[in-house]
Amino acid sequence: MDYNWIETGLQLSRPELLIIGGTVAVIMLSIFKQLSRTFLFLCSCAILIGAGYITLLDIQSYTGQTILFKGAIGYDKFSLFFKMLFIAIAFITMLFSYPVIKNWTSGFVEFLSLLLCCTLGMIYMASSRTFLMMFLNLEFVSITSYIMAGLLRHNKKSIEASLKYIIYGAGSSGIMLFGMSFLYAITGSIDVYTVGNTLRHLDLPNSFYLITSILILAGFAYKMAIVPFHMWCPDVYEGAPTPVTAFFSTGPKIAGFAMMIRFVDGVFGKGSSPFEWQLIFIIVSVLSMLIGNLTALQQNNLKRLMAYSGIAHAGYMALIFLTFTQDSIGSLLFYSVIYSIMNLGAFITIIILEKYYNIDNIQSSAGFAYTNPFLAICLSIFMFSLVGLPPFAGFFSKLLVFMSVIKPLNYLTLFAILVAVITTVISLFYYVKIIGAMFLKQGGNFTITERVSLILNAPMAILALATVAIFITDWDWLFEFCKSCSL
Amino acid sequence: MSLNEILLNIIFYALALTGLFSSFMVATSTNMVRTAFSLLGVLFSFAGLYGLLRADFLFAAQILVYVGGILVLIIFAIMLTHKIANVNLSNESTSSSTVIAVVCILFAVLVFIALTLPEYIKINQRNKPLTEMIGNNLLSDSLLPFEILSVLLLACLIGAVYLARKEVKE
Amino acid sequence: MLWFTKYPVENLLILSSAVFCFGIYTIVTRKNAVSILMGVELVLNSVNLNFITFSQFVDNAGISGNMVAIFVIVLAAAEASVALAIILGIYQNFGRVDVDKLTSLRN
Amino acid sequence: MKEFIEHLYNELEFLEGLPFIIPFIIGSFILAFIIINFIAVFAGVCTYIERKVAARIQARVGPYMVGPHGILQWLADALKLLFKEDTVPEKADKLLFKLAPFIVFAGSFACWVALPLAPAFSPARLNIGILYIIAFGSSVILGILMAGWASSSKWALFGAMRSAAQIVSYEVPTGLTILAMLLITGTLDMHNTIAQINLDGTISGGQSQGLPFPLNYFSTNADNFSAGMFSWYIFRYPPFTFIAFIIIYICALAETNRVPFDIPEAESELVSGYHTEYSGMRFSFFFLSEYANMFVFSAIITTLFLGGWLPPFNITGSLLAPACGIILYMLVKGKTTDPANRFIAFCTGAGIGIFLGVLSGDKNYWFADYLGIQSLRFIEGLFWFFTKSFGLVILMMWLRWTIPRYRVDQLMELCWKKLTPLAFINLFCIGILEWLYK
Repeated sequence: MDYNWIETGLQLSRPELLIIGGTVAVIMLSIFKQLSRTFLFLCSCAILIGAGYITLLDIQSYTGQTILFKGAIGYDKFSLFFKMLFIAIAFITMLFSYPVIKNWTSGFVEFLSLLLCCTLGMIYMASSRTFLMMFLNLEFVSITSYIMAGLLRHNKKSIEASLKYIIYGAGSSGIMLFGMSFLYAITGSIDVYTVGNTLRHLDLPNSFYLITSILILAGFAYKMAIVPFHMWCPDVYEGAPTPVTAFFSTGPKIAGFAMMIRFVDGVFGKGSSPFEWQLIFIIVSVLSMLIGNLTALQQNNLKRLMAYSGIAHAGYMALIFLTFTQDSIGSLLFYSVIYSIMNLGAFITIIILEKYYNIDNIQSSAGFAYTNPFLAICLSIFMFSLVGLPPFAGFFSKLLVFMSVIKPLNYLTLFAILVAVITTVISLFYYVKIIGAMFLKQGGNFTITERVSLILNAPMAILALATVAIFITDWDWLFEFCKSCSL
Repeated sequence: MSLNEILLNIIFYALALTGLFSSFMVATSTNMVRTAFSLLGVLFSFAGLYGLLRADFLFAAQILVYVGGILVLIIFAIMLTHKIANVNLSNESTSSSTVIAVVCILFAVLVFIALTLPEYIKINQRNKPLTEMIGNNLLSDSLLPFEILSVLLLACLIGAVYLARKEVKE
Repeated sequence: MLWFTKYPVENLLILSSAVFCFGIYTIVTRKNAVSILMGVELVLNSVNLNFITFSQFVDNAGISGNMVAIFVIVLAAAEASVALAIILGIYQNFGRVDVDKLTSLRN
Repeated sequence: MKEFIEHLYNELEFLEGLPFIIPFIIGSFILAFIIINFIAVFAGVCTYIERKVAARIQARVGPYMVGPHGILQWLADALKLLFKEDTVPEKADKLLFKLAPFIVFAGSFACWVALPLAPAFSPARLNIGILYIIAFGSSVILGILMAGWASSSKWALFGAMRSAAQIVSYEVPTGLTILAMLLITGTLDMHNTIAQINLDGTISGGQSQGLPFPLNYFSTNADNFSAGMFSWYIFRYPPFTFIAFIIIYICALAETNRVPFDIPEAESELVSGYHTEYSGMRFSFFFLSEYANMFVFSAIITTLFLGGWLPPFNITGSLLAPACGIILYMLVKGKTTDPANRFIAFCTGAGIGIFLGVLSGDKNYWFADYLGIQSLRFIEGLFWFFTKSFGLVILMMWLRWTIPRYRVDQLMELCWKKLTPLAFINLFCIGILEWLYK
């Protein structure tokens, strides 16, 4: 028997091995009562830093494509890019969640270990090549997410969010598998690229594509929070512990997109997705943009608002599946980097507001800017960037996606872009509503019990700075890099 | 058609009808416990179908994991989340004609697929038990999923224990 | 002819579709969280039946369908254990497990 | 089973022209009928033996009136159960209440199908044999839960929940131990587990060779059937396989709800557990399934550890040993009333028989010509299989009257804190040994 493939696979998946080993080590170490929480936290951070460092080395040197573990995962720049991104997201989340979770009576170690596990699942989501791996890792991320949403198990909201999440999640992943079984029936393979190659030689009725696509999209759309499967989103975002919400709004969502890209690339190929598939995507993304933005207008709760904003952003991101060229994939990668920066930043501000000032909705934040101007300025930077206004990074990310979509100009893409621009204008209202409440209104006085922790302030400032800096300095290299990483 | 095939057909239809009826009961029964034990019928009949399809390992796994594991868990959950003095636990549902219509349309669409699909696939029944091949596959093609699954189960274990346990008094 | 065919692929597919629809119906209409979980199990079972059918009947399909089915079974068990833990948590907090009675998250 | 019927089908002339499926179905029904009746008789005899064993241990006489030495007592009990009124509690869920005993019985009855009762004969030779048995064994819980719930009685409900929790928990160490043994046997097929043992104690089929353990002092025959007891799997990796045997035996006690793990039906707390509300025929089904389960577990242990149908000594020894034992027992019987002395006498006789068997070292079955080798082996295999399994069952009865009952928390602690880690370590060690000596 030839076992070289295992050796090669293990050599190229050192970050994953580090994360697995680290998770087990953190769980083991937590048995010893005399070890402080800070120590465990530092261990987890060290694991992520180590994994990130190895990935960084790999990503610089590696070009080309390898298939590891008998076709289970693809090892290429695309998967390395997402590996890096997810490790970064997990690291930032872990960093700013520490001030919140260190005071929990229970669930500290669970949070750390589940976050690490979830990161592992996301990494594998972005590199899976078979239906089996896709479903497995989707479930991996989902199951860890369910638990993380319910970590505050004596809090009614938290546990309720967890239940709603698992009901939607379990149902939609089952539906997805049902669709995949039809593709398997036609092609006799579970490898997406083999499936695609076989499908191209067959002359199947369009109705088959339509039905199968709708079924499969259920699972992906639920993870990406696009419209027909977005119902869990506001409730889970509101109920889950805020650091966890921050993580949900970036990590698993982007992982869903990464998996979707590989799936579409495998089954339909670049630039040639069938008309039905385009039609489905134009419907769901337009609906996402409309529903996300319009519902967000009526929201008062900050986390709910961010949930709807996230749905709208998923709609913008899903636009790229209309054309699905190398450019549009690159622009999606760029979008996901910028989106993570802005969203994580915005959630840090929400955490500070919640933890130190006890503010969780727009009304009660009236006049807050005079108490903590630094935070208010950071928040407005993130908000403006989320709208996509010029001096901030969000502008470019949106612009690039729109540009890459509009290239083969036809009435479909034109319609989609039109809706996207209009809803972007609409979104200005609710983002500005927050900023307006903080700066323009008079409000009560906000008392603070302790100084805002540096571990919250510093990442917030850095992310805000990054949002501005990417616009001002030469951002081309980042986009070029993203493009080189696209499939 | 030989006697052997007739026998297989009879078994198949008996199992299929049992599964159909039981799943109908799961969807509509108004008694919580009856619902759970209807699920038992579905699981057993499906296990039988797997056996008929020569997926013998799946047959055992279905009974072992689903019947011996999941269903017992479900029944425990029912018992732990109700006042169990009453045998006739009601199991309400909010059915509306819209839902029924949508599900019927879904069913029609799926039946359409089921009837057209076999035209596009080459049908050729394999009559070999697969247990050994499954074992080999778990160490070659499915090695990575298998290992990931173990990490997933670890995460599940941590999470489920954390969520379900009683608070430890210190 | 559907009755007494030599290869009842269609029949198996129709059966799995029916069970799938019952599962979806259960998930959508049931109030009790445990019942909803049973609906999920129905859906996963129908998926399994599909995969195994194709794995056995479709030429050159290999045994990957069986592998998927095995993983689905294990994942269903994992998911069920987490779901039931969450349901217990719901019971401790709300005193009941009806989904329509959970109203702490409403705008 | 299938081979057996195929053989008959080829031999018997009047079956010619009939499709094979018909004798196959008829044969299956006959076999099922035989096994069901066997379980019934077995359970009946077991109750008698259990009462006698209990009486002996407590220095009583036990059932004495019906038949010589009360030997027909079990028949009277069975008749009584048959004619008793079949009551259903008013508040019970009628359908489930009536269904439950049958599910429990079907679960334990289904396990018998895969047992390798004799060489070249098990009712159905399944390639997933042991997995099948574990699977159906675990489905008994559903019937128990059903019974407990449908009875609408708190005793029954608590008993059922305790029972289910206990069985589910003890499945973990059982499964791990069976897994460890599967590492050695390398097959799920129960029949093949035994059939693949070679004369020199190795396992054929490219499987592991085992430790260079001094094997087979007792056998010189070039036949699997006289491989001798040191070829059994329990002697494969001495300390670890012994530990595995002990773990799985404890688990078998717990999974069949026997004392010391009979908390589901602890009389002083729960009246009689999940079958409190049952009477008459339905009660007897629970009863039957309990004894059937005991036997199934003993049979699994016999197959995995004690060499199934293989005799412990070579052919002469295996026949001489019990013969000499019985002769010496008869001789001593008149002289002493102490059962311990009689037992010692029997053992001594058996030892002499073994010695003679070893001395003779025969290469021939000296009366094989009369009976035909196949049928002789069949009968002998059947005899040894049932002797071993029955011995384990009697050991269970013995334990019942010597060990006090565990508490619920002690029971769970034993399972999760002691047996499970031990089974894990055991699995690990056996795995390493298997890897080293492959």
